Amino acid sequence: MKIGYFPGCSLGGTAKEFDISLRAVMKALGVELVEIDDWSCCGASSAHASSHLLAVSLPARNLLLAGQQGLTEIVAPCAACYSRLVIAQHEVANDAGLKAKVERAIESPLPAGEIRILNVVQLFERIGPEKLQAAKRVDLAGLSIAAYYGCLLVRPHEITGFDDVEQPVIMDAILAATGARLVDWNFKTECCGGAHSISHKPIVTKLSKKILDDARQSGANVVAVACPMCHSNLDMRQVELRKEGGHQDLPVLYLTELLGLALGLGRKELGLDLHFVRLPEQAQTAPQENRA
Amino acid sequence: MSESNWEPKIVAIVCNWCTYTGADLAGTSRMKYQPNVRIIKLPCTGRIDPVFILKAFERGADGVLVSGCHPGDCHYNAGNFHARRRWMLFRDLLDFVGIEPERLQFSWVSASEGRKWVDVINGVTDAVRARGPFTGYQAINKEFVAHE
Amino acid sequence: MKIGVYICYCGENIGRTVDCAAVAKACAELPGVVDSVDYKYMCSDPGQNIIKNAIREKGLQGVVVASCSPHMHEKTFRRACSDSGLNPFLCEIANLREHCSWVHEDVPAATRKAIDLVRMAVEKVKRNGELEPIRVPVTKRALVVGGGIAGIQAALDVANAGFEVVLVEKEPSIGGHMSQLSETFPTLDCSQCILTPRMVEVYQHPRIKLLSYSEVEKVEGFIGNFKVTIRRKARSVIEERCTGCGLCVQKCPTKKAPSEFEQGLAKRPAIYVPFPQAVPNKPVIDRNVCTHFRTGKCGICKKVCGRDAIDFEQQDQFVTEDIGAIIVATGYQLYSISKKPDDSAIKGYGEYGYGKYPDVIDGLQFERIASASGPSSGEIRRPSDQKEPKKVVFIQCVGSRDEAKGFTYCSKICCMYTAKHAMLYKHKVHDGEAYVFYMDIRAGGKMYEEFVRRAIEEDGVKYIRGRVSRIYPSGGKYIVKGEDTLAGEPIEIDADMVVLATAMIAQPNAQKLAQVLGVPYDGYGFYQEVHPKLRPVEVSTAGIFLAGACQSPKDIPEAVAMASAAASKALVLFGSDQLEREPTVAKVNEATCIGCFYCQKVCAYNAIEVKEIRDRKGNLVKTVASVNPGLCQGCGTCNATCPSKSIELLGYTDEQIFAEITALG
Amino acid sequence: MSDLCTVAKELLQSGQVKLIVGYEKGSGPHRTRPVVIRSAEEAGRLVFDHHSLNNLAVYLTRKEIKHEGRIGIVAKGCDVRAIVQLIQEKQVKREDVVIIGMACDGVVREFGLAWEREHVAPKCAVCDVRTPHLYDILVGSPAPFEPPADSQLARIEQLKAMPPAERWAFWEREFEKCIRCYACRQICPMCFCDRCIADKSVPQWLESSASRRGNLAWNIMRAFHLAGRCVGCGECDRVCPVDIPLSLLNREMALVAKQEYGYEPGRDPEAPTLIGTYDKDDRQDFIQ
Repeated sequence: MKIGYFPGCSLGGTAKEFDISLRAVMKALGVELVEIDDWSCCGASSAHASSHLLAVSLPARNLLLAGQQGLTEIVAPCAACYSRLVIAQHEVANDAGLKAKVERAIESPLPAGEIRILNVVQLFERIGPEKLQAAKRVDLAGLSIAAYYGCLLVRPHEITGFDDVEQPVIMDAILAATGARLVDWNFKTECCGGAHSISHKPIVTKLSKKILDDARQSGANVVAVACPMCHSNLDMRQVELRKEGGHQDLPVLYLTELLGLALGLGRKELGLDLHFVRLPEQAQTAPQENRA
Repeated sequence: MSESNWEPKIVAIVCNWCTYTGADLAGTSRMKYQPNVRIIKLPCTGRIDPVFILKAFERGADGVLVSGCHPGDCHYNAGNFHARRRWMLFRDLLDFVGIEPERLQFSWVSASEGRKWVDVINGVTDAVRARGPFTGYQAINKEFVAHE
Repeated sequence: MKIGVYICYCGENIGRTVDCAAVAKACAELPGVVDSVDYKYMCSDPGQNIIKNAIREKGLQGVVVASCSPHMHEKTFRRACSDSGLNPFLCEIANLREHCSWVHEDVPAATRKAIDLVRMAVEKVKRNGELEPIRVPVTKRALVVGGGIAGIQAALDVANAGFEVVLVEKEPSIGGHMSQLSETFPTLDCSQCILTPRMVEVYQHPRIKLLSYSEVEKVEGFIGNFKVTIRRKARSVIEERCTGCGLCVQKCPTKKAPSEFEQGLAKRPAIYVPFPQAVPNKPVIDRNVCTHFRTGKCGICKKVCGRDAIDFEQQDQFVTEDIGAIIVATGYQLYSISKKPDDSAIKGYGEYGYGKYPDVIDGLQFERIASASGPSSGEIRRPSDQKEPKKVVFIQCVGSRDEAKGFTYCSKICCMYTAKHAMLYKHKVHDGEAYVFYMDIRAGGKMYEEFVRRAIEEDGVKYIRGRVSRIYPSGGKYIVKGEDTLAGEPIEIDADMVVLATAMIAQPNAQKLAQVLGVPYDGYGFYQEVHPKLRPVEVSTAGIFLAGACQSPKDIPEAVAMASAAASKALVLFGSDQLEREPTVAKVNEATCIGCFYCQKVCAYNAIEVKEIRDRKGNLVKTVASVNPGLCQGCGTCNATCPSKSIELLGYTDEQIFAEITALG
Repeated sequence: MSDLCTVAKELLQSGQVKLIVGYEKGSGPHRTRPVVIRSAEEAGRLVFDHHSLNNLAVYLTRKEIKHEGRIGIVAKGCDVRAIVQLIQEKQVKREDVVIIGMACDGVVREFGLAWEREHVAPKCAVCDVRTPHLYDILVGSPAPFEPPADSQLARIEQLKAMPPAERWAFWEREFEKCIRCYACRQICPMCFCDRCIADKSVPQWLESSASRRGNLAWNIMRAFHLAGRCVGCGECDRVCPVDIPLSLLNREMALVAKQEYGYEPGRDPEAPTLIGTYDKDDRQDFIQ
């Protein structure tokens, strides 16, 4: 199996461990990731606030490159990149006028066939839980996972056509293959504060705390995410929360890291040491303390 | 009629309950449309035999419109569903023997869609006018007219 | 042929755009036309007399009136013809007004078109046949399907007019949803107090045959002459023997089944009467939970019954009834948002936690909680811990008016019953707080708006305009997160209980029953009336009428009014011994019919029957189609489908249509 | 073909069938002709080879033999499809017919042609019933067979690529040849009407003279009446004395039926017919 790879900027920076763990897990599962050559910014967070044409043209250029490089499916692990790519694809497909403008902007006609864009959850859905199950080396019975989807992964439903918008379940189903327990909790799609991380830190801290508190109260000892923005908010803001006092650390791991652990990969191979809140050694197989 | 002021002859075969009544509504609303159409009323689109369409062409129609109730609105529950299948096949067949699709058109016009009726009829009339006289059929009609 | 053509000016309506005199002149030349007259108002008495006199004096064999739409005056002119001895079906209308003068401006073009239209009608009428109305006898007996308030009302009205009624109810008791309600808006009178006398009246009525715990299985025949097969589900209790003493119910050791009547808020035994005022007051055994049916043991009910009324061996029975008119009053159900509906377009409201959180309930459950006969005897208690909730949030439009996740339509009754719920709550819990999330308040109805104002102004119910995004439990409470769109800010309420006004939807088996009855339904499974304004209780299948919420969401007064309307439609039918039907029905040419039965496949009315043709010795010669004229509605789909053209729709025969088309050239 | 003869003999001897419709040797090389046998002694006359061209299903609806009793029929897979469609259309009762299914290695397109690759009938190119899909008795098993290219489809595509006017001209030329002999109708197992619309005079359904206009109407309506019913046996093509490519029209209708409705006639005796049924979601983008 061969899949195109659009890392986006986060996976080279704050979400380096997402990149590391994704590559490691794909290698372990025998999936070949082909990074799109000469990929560029997807335009997330700033382009669509300044120019609609730019916001569509940037992802369109990357889709063009993928098509030229013979890729029919690509994975965009960052939820924001995923969102920009699928929205751009949807818009040009449904608006011939816009398509013409975009093609002028990127100086090339867009490829005729549609490229299938996957987020990381869809990627594992595509690979299939059976394959994960078969490749499992370690049972993560010690973990109770709160799967956190955030806002971008499943929305807007008309475009993503993926999972239930308010009560998504597919990430839970994938993580169930690790042997861990998935907790039923309330804030699967609650806002983490997203891009306000830098500009409005107190708000983000407050929102993140609510999510983490609910996850813990629901019996989770780890939160799974599939978005660099969610991760940085939920993980990094715990530093402030510690200062406020009364906070109990709750590790936040990428979906790929948790799956990597189940596949028997080492903590280093998965970048687990790059987090602010570390998953305690052996936590995954330790008996659970707060199993509800 | 000379070539320059040729006007297309349009036959509309419609159902009584939706399209005929929709055309009535266009009238009571005093909407205006081109006078080329002659309406043939049947109880239901289910009653429309494709041979009616051929007969219309044989009688010099340059275009035929077939129109009935929207799916689900059929006065007789399902007449238009049966008709829709027949139309799909018949339309393809006529296309396959070289009759331009503009000459045979289909629409759903409900009893409340007087405006749509006007738009459809004007659209069909304009499209057929743009195609010109149905010379293909006229040529084979001519031979027959000579016999009559 | 002697055809008369009569061209109407319709004052100036036709005359302004069509040169009527020229049309009359041109038409006089048409072959077969012996009289061609133009007149100011053909539909007036003098106008009609022109036609009548001509028929008599000139011996006309066909009449064409060129006037307004046939939908307007076809009946008038047909009557004029038959008054002077001409078969009314030998009259055709050319539509010069709606289809010509009103829609065109160019006089020569409109006049040319008018002549064409008359010529087509003349050619058609030459080929019209004399048709006689079809007369069929009427069985003066009504079937009412559904024993809720609408069905009860309809049954009583028909029976009180002196006709027999068969009332079929699928549940063990009649009463429907209304029997579950606490008080009713806007008067706050007790629902059961006004309903139960009606239920008893039904039971005691000499002309009403009540078949409870029964379902309609099959409907054959046609208006005035239906044959209906009804399945009487095995009750396991012999109704004739049971006295309703209730000993079996008391002694039944299995008491853990969720009560349907209490909406799962209380338990009932395996043998049960749905509620104390049930009609008939005869128990039924729920075979899925009964120990005897599960293990073969127990049988206590049979032992304690002094009348030997328990029959474990009872089977479903089928009874057939001759019926003239059917009133469908099958009601509604509430959209259960806990389950993912089959329709993938409906996304549900998982974020509200209905079915997951015990204190998030729907409107009918609140009715039971507020009802004096309910599980908490009318005291407001929340299901999880039976504590009195001090803060209750009511959410309107859960599933209604929600294109994204539910249904596009308005359920109509929720604004009112939510106001009622909040009001009842405030009356019973004086220190409690009631919040209502709404989109709009729709309180059209006598004393309705005043009722809502009372809830807000006198009882202090807090109305918040906005939607709720999520409900989640926290510390024994439920956090209701929403938006106050008037204040423009997010809002969180820590409620003790949440009541969802979920959408009113069609019954789960509505479509199946519709197919049995031959009733059309809309995209939501609600039954479809013929005309939304002018024929609101009739369906396209003649002899079947609609009452209540099976047609669309309705409150009690509307359901009752509709029931009486449906009953009166049935009574109109019963007013005559025979009924006349339009003779435009299909007819088979048995000589050429090949028996492929494509006509049967396309007939939506089961009007095509199989007929065997035998020779004198009784040997089968061939099998052909045959039309039951009582069932045929005259759509003509069979005519177009028949490969050998051996079935024809009278009034629209191929010959007539060909003549019309030929007249074009 | 001793197998076929044995089977036929047994069927007639045991009285399971009253008669058998099959093929016998024709009046020259590379020819067969239909034969009806009524006794076991005649069983030896039956043959089956690459020249068993006729679709014998056409005889099942013939009044002359229909009432004699149970009929045995020798049928290739393509012929069986016609029998199945006749069952679907209530013209034949399954229990009234014993199908002797013949494993088929292909047939030639016309009598008199030797079995060579360039002589293979066009229908064999797309045949997927070389072992019939329905039978009471199966005779033989198909030998390896490399089907020729689908020339019919290629011609259809070629026609569709033309501008409408050229297509019209093509069919005009073809239909002009029609002499209204109705051989296409007589040979077609699906044309079972007692009175064909072409013979209907009150009102006249189609112009009966061999005029250009009447010929167009007849050929269009013939194809339309077979839409969703024609099983593609190609007999109309074979018998047309003026070589009108009739089966192109039939095949085009079959392509639409398959593509739009996933329907193939003559596959399943229990299946509903294409016309006479509908799906609420049938395609309607061509309707305004």
